[in-house]
Amino acid sequence: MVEFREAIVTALDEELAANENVVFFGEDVAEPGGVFKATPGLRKKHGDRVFDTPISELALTGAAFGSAVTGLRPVIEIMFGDFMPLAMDSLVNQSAKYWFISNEQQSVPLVVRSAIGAGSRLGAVHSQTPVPWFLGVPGLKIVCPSTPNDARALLKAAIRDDNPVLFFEHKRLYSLKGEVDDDPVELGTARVMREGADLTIVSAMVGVHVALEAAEALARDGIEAEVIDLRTLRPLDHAAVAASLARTGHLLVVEEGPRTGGWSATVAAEIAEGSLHDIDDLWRLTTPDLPIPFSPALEDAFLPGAERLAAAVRSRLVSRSG
Amino acid sequence: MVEFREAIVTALDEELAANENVVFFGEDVAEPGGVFKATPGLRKKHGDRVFDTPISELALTGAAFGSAVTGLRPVIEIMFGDFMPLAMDSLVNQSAKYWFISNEQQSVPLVVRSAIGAGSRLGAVHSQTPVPWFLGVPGLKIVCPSTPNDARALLKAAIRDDNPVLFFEHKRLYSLKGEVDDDPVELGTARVMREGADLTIVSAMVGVHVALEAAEALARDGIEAEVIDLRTLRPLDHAAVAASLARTGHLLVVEEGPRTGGWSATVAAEIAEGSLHDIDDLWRLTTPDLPIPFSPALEDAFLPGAERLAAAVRSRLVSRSG
Amino acid sequence: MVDSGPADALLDMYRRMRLIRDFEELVQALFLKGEVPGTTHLCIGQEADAIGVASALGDEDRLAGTYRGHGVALALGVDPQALLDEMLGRATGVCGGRAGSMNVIDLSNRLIGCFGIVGGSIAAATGAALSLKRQGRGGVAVAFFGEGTINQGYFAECLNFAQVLSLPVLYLCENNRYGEFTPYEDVTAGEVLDRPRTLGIPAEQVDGMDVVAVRDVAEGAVGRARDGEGPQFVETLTYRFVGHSRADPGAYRKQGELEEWKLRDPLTVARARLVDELGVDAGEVDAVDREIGAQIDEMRSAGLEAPLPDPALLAEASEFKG
Amino acid sequence: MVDSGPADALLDMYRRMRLIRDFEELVQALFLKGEVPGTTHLCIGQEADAIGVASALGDEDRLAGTYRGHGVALALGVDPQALLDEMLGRATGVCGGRAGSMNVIDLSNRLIGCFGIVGGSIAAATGAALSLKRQGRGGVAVAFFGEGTINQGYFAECLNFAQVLSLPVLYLCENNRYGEFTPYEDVTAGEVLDRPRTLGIPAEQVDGMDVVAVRDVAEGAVGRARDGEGPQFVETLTYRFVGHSRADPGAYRKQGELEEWKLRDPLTVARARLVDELGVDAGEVDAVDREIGAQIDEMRSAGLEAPLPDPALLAEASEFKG
Ligand SMILES: Cc1ncc(C[n+]2csc(CCOP(=O)(O)OP(=O)(O)O)c2C)c(N)n1
Ligand SMILES: Cc1ncc(C[n+]2csc(CCOP(=O)(O)OP(=O)(O)O)c2C)c(N)n1
Ligand SMILES: [Mg+2]
Ligand SMILES: [Mg+2]
Repeated sequence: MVEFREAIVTALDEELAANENVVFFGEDVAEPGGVFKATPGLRKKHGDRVFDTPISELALTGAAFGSAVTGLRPVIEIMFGDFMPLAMDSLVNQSAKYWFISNEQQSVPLVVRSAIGAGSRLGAVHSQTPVPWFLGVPGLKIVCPSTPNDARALLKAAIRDDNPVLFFEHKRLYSLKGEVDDDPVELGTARVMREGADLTIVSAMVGVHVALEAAEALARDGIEAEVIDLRTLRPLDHAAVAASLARTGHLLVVEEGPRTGGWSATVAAEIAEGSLHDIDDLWRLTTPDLPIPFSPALEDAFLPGAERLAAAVRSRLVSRSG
Repeated sequence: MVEFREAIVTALDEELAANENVVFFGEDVAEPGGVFKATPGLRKKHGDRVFDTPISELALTGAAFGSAVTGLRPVIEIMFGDFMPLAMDSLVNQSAKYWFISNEQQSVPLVVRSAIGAGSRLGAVHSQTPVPWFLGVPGLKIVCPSTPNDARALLKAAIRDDNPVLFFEHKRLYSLKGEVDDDPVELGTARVMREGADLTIVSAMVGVHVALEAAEALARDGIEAEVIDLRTLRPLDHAAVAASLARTGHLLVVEEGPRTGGWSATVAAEIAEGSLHDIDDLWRLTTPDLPIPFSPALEDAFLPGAERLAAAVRSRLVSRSG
Repeated sequence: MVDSGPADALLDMYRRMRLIRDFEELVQALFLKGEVPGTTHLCIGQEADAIGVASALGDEDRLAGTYRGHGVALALGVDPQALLDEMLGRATGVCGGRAGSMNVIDLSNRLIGCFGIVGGSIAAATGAALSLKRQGRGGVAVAFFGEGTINQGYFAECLNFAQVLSLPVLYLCENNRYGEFTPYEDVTAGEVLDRPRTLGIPAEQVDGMDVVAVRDVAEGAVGRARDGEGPQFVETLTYRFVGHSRADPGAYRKQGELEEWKLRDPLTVARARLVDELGVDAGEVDAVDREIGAQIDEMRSAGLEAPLPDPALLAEASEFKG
Repeated sequence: MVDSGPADALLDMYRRMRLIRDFEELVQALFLKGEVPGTTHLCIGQEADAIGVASALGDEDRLAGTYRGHGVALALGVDPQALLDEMLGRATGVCGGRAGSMNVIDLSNRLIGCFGIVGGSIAAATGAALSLKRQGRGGVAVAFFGEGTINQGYFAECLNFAQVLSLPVLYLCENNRYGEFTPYEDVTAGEVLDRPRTLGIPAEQVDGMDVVAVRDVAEGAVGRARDGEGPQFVETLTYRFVGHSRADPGAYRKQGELEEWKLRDPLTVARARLVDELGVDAGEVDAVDREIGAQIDEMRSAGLEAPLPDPALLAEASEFKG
C-alpha cells in the first residue's frame, strides 16, 4: 500500500531519472520537500534539476513555457490551485496556443502540479478547484487522479505527454493509501470504478470516493450505481460516459465546484445533445454558487457528501418514476 | 441612431457626472481616449477622476478592488479581454469573494470593461472571449450587450450595481448603430429579439445578430426561430430560456467560444436537467476546441456564421424529425 | 538611540503586544487540541510591527494585512473574542465563521482585510489609498507583507502605480528572513530597500523588535504620506519565533538563529525600556501580564462555547449584494 | 566614439536594416490597400536594435520578440517571403497563416516567438535561458521588449528569477519613449536602468539609432552572459517613426520630436558611417538599396499570389500534439 503523496514523489523521481530533460521547480519544493510533503528527497537525488523558486507564479510558469519550447520538459508546482490565476496568462496565451499557432512546429511539454480542493478548512482562497477556469482553454489537458495508482501512472503520463498538462492533486487525497501497479494509464481515459445497472454516477478526485460510498448505501436499498472516474477532465472521455449511460439510462454528475460553469455542465450538455431521447434522466450535484466557507459547520454542508448524494439519488429516482 | 462605442462613452459620461465616487482608469483611456475610441473626451470633462495607468493589469485591477471596498465605484478598462488572465487573481480571489466572506460587511462595486471577441483578424491572443474563464467564479457578474441601447443601459446598470461586474464589448459591435432610449435594463435579464414558434436560438453579442440573420433565412424556408439575447451571462436567465423552450420545444445555443467549458454548456445542462422529457431537441453551435486562427480564410470558417447556423438548424430539424 | 517617550504610552503598547502574544499562544494551544480547524499563521515575535504601526494610525487610515494577520487585526482594535471565534469557525466570529484565520475582514475597525494571496494586501492598500486621496481627509492606507512578497508581480506593479499617482500609502515590509521555509537570499536578488528607492519611494529600515522604534519610523512615514508626499516604504527587521504555519519543522533555520533573536523578543525589549529606562515598577508590568492572562482565559471559554453558524445560511445567502 | 569596424560587415548590417525598412513599408502599403488583415505594429525607426543585437548572436542563441517583431524576425534570418505571407494570411506563411503579425514563431531560425502580451517575451526568453544553461553549449536567450513593459509583473518577476538562477539571458529594452499613446514618464517611476541594477543585473544604455553601437554593446552583454555572468540588460534609446499600430493619430508626440529623431534615422546614420567614415562609395550603398527594392517588389507579387490556407484544416487539426 502506497500513500497518494508517495505516488506523486515516486512518479517525479522515476521521470527525473528516466529523462535528463525533465526538471522540477516551484516554491518550497526542493530543500523543504513541499508544503504537502509531496516532493521530499528529489533535490538530494537529482541535484540542480530540482530547485526552489521565488514567490513568482507568473515567472515560474512563464519560464516553464520558455524552457519547454527549447528542449526541457519542465514540471512545476503551483503550491495551491487557488494561485493559478496569477500564472494563467502564460498558460492560456503562451503554452496552450503554441502548438496550433506555430503551425505545429513545436508543442509545449510542461506539467503544472497543484494542490487543490476543499474540505481541509482552509477557507475561500486555499480550497478552490481551478478546473472551471481552464476548462475552456483549448490546448490544455487537465488531469485529476483519485487513487495513488492513478496519481503515479497519470503523472508519469503527463510528464511524457508532449502537451501542457495541469495535474491537480486533491488535498484530501494526499494521505489516501492504495495498491500501485506498473501499468501505464493514458490521459483522457475514464475508468469504471464500480459496475451497476440502475444509474451512472460520474465524478473525479474526492467525488469518486464519495460516489463509491453513496453507491454502497444505495445498494443496500437495491439501487445499483455504476461509478465512473473521469480521471482526465480535459479532454473529457464522453464516450465512456455515453457507454455506461446506454446501460443505465440515468446520469448523475458530481462535481466539487460551482453549479455554474464547471465540467459537469459540459458533460451533461454533450450527453443531452447526443442522446436526449435515449436517456431517462440526467442531473448534476455540485457545490453552491458561493465562495467556499471556512467554518467546518458550513464547509461540510457546502460539499457534496455521500449521504447527500445517496439521498439525492433516491429522491430523484422516486420523483422521476413517480 | 447611435454607434455602440458612443453608447459606451455616453454611459460612462453620465455615470461619472451622476456620482462623484465613480472613477475610470486604464491603459491609454484618458488622454488618448482608448484604442477602440470608446472613451474620448472623458478626461477633459471629468478631470483626474479619469486617468491613464501603467501597463499593469494586475495593479490596476487590484487597486480597483481596494478602492471599491473603501468608498469609490471604479470602472476600469482591460484593453483586450485576452489580457484578463493577468488581472484574474484580484478578480477571483479578492473582488468575487469579499461580499460573502466578509459576512456581508461590504460588497465590491467595480466594473471591468474589456474589448473581446474574434472576427477582426487579430489572431489567437487578441480575439478571445474570456467568459469561460470567469463563468465558474461565484460573486462575479458578466454582461455581454449586443446593441447600442443595451450597451448604454447595461453599462449604467453595471456601474450602479454593488457587485463586481465584467462588462464585455465585442470588437465587431463597436461600429454598430442603433436607436437608444432611456429605459433602464436590469442585469441578469434576457430579451426576446424575435419571436418564433419552431425553435429557440439563444446567444449573446455578435451571436445574436448572426442568429437574427439566420432566422430570416430560415423563415424563408418556413422555419420560425425565436431568438433570445441573454445579455448577461452570469447570472444566466435560465427562466427566459425555459419559457421560450416551452413554446418551441427545440433549443439551439450559439456561443462564440470553445465547445468545451463555455456558457452554452451550462445553459444546455440546466435545461436538460430541468426539462429533459419536455423538450424535443437541444444542441449547441460553438467554435472548435482550437486557438483562434489569424488568416481570414481560417477565422471565417472558425466562427459560427449565419449560413452555417441556418444550415445546422435545417439539417438537425430534418434528422430529428426523420 | 530611540527615545522611549512617556511611560504610559509605552505601557499601553506593551499591553497590546502582550495581548497579541497571548492570543497567538492561545490559538496555538487550541490548534494543538484540534479546536482550530485548518491552519494558522502566527505572528509570535513580530508583535512590535503590528503595534508600532497601528500606534501611528488615525481614524481615517486603513490597513491591509496578510494570512499572518492576527497581530494587525488586534492592533487595529478588532474585538479579540470575535477574532478568536472566527478562528474557531463560530457564528460569533468577526466574519461569522465564513472567512477563517487567513481572510479576516473588519472594515469597522479599519481592517480592509487579511489576504491569503501573497501580494494581495499590497493591491488592497494601493486601491484604498486611491479612495483616501479622493476623500481628501488625510487618510493613509497601509499594506503589511513579508520580504518574500517582493518577488510577486503585485509588488512591482502596485508600487509603480502608487508612485506615479502619488498615493498616500505606506508599504510595510516585515522582513523575517524567510518565506515559508525558504531563506530570503536563496530566492531574492538585491536588497529590499533598493526596490522602492529605484522608483523614488522613500524607504527606511527599522529594528522590528523595538516597538518604540517601529512606531517612530511609522509615524514619520505615515505623516509624510498624509502630507501628500506620496508612497512611503518601511522594512522592519524581525523574526518569527514559531513555525510558518501548523506543520513547520523549522529545519531551515540557521543554527542558533532562533535563540539569538529570542533574546530580542519585542516584549522583553519593551519591558526593559519600561523598567530600566523609564523606571516603571516591574510589578506594574507583571500586573499587565496577569490582566491579559485573565482576559485570554475568559476568551478561551467563551470561544469554545460560542455557537456554530447555521448551515441553512448557505441556501439563503447570495453570491451578490442586493 | 564607437569604431565602425570593417566596411563589409557594416554594409551587410546596412543591407539587413534596409530589408527591414522596406519590408515594413511594404506591409504598411499593403495594409492601406486592405491586403494585410487585422493590424500591424511596425518597427520603422528601430531597425538598428534588431540588426545590432542579431549581429551579436550565434547559432545556439535564441530570441523572443514582441507584437512589433518583424524586425527581429528578419534579423534572425526568417525568410522574408514567408514572413510577408504570414501577414497576408497565406498558407505559405511562416506559421501557415495561423499566427499573424503579432505571434510569429520560427524555431528553425532561433525565433522562440513574437508575443502579443506585453511582457510575454520576457518570460519566454527567461525560460529558454533555463534550457540553454542546462544544455551547456553557451547559448544565450534574448528578450526584446519596450520601455512600457517594465511596469508589467512579468518583468519584475522574471528578472529576479533569472538573476537568482544566474541564467544566460539578455534583456533588451527598446526605449522608444511611448507605450502605445502614453509617454514613458506619465506612467513610470524612475529610470529604466535602475530596475535591473537594483537586482544586481549589469545594465547599460546605448544609442539605438546607431547599429554599430548597438552591436558592440550587445556583443559585450551576450558575451558576458555566455561566459556565465548571468543576466544582462541593455536599454536602447530609439524612436518609432510610425504609429503604434494601424490607427494611431500620433497626437501624443511632442512638437518637433519626430522630425528631430528622423535626423538620426538608423539608415542615415549607418550610411554616413559607411560613406564618410569608411570611405565606401555612395553608389555602392545605393546599389544595396536598389537590390532590396527589387527583392521587395518580387515579394509583393509572390505574396499576393500565394494560396490561402484550406479551412478544412480546422476539422483535421488537433489542439494537441500526438
Ligand atoms: C500567491 C501565493 N503564492 C504562494 C503562497 C504560499 N505562501 C504563503 S505564505 C508564503 C511565504 C511568504 O513569505 P513572506 O512574504 O516573507 O511573508 P511571511 O510569511 O514570512 O510573513 C507563501 C509562499 C501564497 N499564499 N500566495
Ligand atoms: C498585457 C498587455 N497589456 C496591454 C497590451 C496592449 N499594448 C500593446 S503594445 C502596448 C504598449 C507597449 O509599450 P512598450 O513596452 O513601450 O513597447 P513598444 O510598443 O513601444 O515597442 C500596449 C499597452 C498588451 N498587448 N498586452
Ligand atoms: Mg518572511
Ligand atoms: Mg515603447
